[in-house]
Parts: sequence; structure tokens; C-alpha cells
Amino acid sequence: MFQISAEPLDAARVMAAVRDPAAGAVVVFTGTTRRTNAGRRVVKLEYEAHERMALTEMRRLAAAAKRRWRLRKVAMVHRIGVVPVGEPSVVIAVSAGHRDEAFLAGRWLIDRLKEIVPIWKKEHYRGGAVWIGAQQGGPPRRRAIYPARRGR
Amino acid sequence: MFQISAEPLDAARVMAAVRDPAAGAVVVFTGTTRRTNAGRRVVKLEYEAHERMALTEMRRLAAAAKRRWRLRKVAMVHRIGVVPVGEPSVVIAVSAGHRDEAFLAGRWLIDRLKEIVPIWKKEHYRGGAVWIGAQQGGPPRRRAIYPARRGR
Amino acid sequence: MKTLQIEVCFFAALRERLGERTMRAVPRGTTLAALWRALAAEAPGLERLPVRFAVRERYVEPSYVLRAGDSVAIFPPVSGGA
Amino acid sequence: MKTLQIEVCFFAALRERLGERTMRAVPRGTTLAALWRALAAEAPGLERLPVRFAVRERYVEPSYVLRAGDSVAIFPPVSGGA
Repeated sequence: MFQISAEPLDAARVMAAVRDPAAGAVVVFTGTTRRTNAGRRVVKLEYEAHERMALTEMRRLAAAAKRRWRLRKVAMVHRIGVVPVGEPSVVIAVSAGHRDEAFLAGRWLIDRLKEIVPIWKKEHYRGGAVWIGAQQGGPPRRRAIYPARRGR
Repeated sequence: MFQISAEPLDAARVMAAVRDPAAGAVVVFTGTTRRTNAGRRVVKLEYEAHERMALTEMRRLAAAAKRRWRLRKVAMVHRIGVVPVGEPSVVIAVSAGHRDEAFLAGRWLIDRLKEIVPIWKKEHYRGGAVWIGAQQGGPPRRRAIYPARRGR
Repeated sequence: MKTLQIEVCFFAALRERLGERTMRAVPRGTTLAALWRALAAEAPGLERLPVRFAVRERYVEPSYVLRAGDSVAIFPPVSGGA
Repeated sequence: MKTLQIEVCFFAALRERLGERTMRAVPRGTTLAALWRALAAEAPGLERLPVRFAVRERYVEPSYVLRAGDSVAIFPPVSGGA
């Protein structure tokens, strides 16, 4: 299951999507934006995605994780549009024969999603809003985003 | 939430138990015994617990994890009695401000649960059954089980 | 020499061999290791099994000296967690 | 010298400044970096922003040379995932 969704995420459904009779371990990660970011109080969040590319990149990440670890199934969903503070914006589930792989792959997938998958967050504060990431300078992290060097 | 339960486990309920407005990350681990263990086909599982001690040890593990990492909430449930192959026997959920802590604590809690919490598994095969752990020799792993040396 | 009444509970494989619980009278100064040696002598092969001890729901070492009113649990290495 | 018709989509902060999409005619041999310099010149402060490039839904480097029919996406560093 790979989805970009404007509806509230259902972590139980994502978990169910990786059920597998050969899986001994399932790890589910849920990420939620908190009320305060760098000392500013967030009143509303908004996510935007390059949807087709985001789905392509999620599938590529899942495939790379499966090459790297012995996994059974991977599911990744991300919410877009306005997200109330405290509601999940991302859910990732991994099933594997053993817990080592499930934990390592789960952690790797959320780290890579944040580096690679084309989704952007706008934080709304009282009296202003900021696109996160747009102000950060510095060159792209090549290892992370360019396909030819990825998945090793 | 700390429970020893004779009923099927509901991972979504365990996940809900660690919801917290200050949590940016939730990690849920679900462990399921697989159909084959060391080449033998398992037809049925049975878990037995020293229930009060198991609950005490789970709470102590959660407290130790909270000393070690900045966590919000921890929930641990383990099933006892007959468990059909493929149904979860343990669910652990951790919420934290950040994903680093949630992943590390989740992994640590399941590792320590398997070393410390007084629960035993009996695997039933065609024509026999074995209590797992009862045949293993060697001295106790002191660091793991004795309270005075634990939680560092 | 005074004796102590000690309640002992067994779990898992040990429960199947020795029953759920038993009461034992032991001399003052008896360690858990000695109590277990006496209990294990009652069924063949038991003394070779690895065991863990708990008193009042806390793990204790085999050298623990029993006290009046102690409730002891003796069980195999744990194997929960899937 | 022939020109290519290139469709460009913007996302997030760039979309708010430059709109969702635009068509551009560029000379053969134009790189993404050059295309972006031309686009960024249209609004103040844009050329200082960090950007990423994708062609046909794959990340490509700024040195990529545009080809006929390319659909280009230009966007800020990503920030999804909570």
C-alpha cells in the first residue's frame, strides 16, 4: 500500500496491509507534527505533494529496502492538504521474518522519505506561515536524492 | 497500558494507548510466532505467564526506558493461553517527541521483554510439544535479569 | 534449629513436572540453590535444567537466603515475546 | 538554432511565487540550471533559494540537458514526513 491521501490516516489499516503469514515482526511508525516547532506555536499544517512522483519514490524506497533487508511487505502513506496539529501526517509499516530487519527498515524508510519523497510542509502560525525546507541553503545531498547513487 | 491477556491482541488499541499531544513519533512492534521454527512445523502455541511478576517487570522495563530516553508513553501487552499460529503474541508501543527515541526504545523493550519478563512459550508440533527455553543450558545472563544491575 | 515455611510456585516445564505450588519447611539459613537441589532431587533429570528464581516477584540470585514468609517462584529461562 | 517546448511545474513555495506550471521555449542544449536561472530572474530573491529538479518524475542534476518533450518539476528541498 502506497498512498498520498487527503483524508485522516488510519494506522491500523496500514498495519493490516503488511500482514503476512511468514512475518514474525511488524513495525509501524507514525509521525505527527507537534504543536511547537523551534519555539513557535503551530496552529495548522498543510502538506503538498508531487503526487505521482511521491508514489514512485515511495515504491522505489520500498524496493530498495527489500533489496537491503529480508522483508515481507512495506506500506507507506502520507497525508496532504490541511492537517490539524496532533493528527498523523505519515505512517510506515514493515513486516519481516525477524524484528532486526523490521526495525532497521522502518527507521531507514522514514529517514529516506524525509530526504527524498517530494512532499512539502507549510506551518501556519498566528500571523504567518512558512514552507519548511524552502529557506534552507546548501547543496543537495547527492547520495540521498539522485537515483544512480541510491539504495546501496 | 500493561496487560497479560488471554484474548486476541488488538494492536490498534495498544497504539491508541500511547497517544500524546507532545508525541511526534509512535513506534509499534508486533511479534508473531511463525509457522516454522528451526525447521519444525508449529501447529499451535501456548503461552504461560507468572502474571503479577510479568506485569511488574513490564512496568519496570517501561520505567527504565523512560529514564534512558525522552519518551512520552509506553504500552506493552502479551497474550497467554493457546495462540493460533499467525496471531500476535506481543505488542509494544512507544510514543516520543522524536523518532530516534521511539525506535530505540521500542527495539530495547522487546529485546528486554524476551530476556526478563516471566512468560514461557510452548510449541506444539505434530506428535509432540516443547517448552522453549527450558532445554537451554548455561548460566543466567546476570546483566539482563537481576534488578540491581538492570536499567543502566 | 528453627525452620521456615516457604511457599514455592513453579511455572512452565517445571510446573508440569512438580505441580503449581508446594509448601516446604526448611532450616533457617537455607539458600534458594539448596532449596532447589532438594526439590529437583524428587524427579529425575531436573537438576540439570537451567532455572531462575524470584522472591516476592523479583528476580534473586541462587545464593539468596530464605526468610520467613518468602513466596518463591522457580521457573525456566523465559521465552515470551514471539 | 532549434528550440524545445518544455513544460515546467512548480511546487510548494515556488508554486506560490511562479504558479503551478508554465511552458517555455528554450534553445537545444539548455541545461536545467540555465532554465532555472531564467525563470528565477522573473521574481526577486528566487535565485538564492535552494531547489531540486526532476524530469519525468525522477530526480536529475542541475547539469541535465533538456530534451524535447521533457516535463520538468522544480521544487524546494522536501519536508514531508512530520
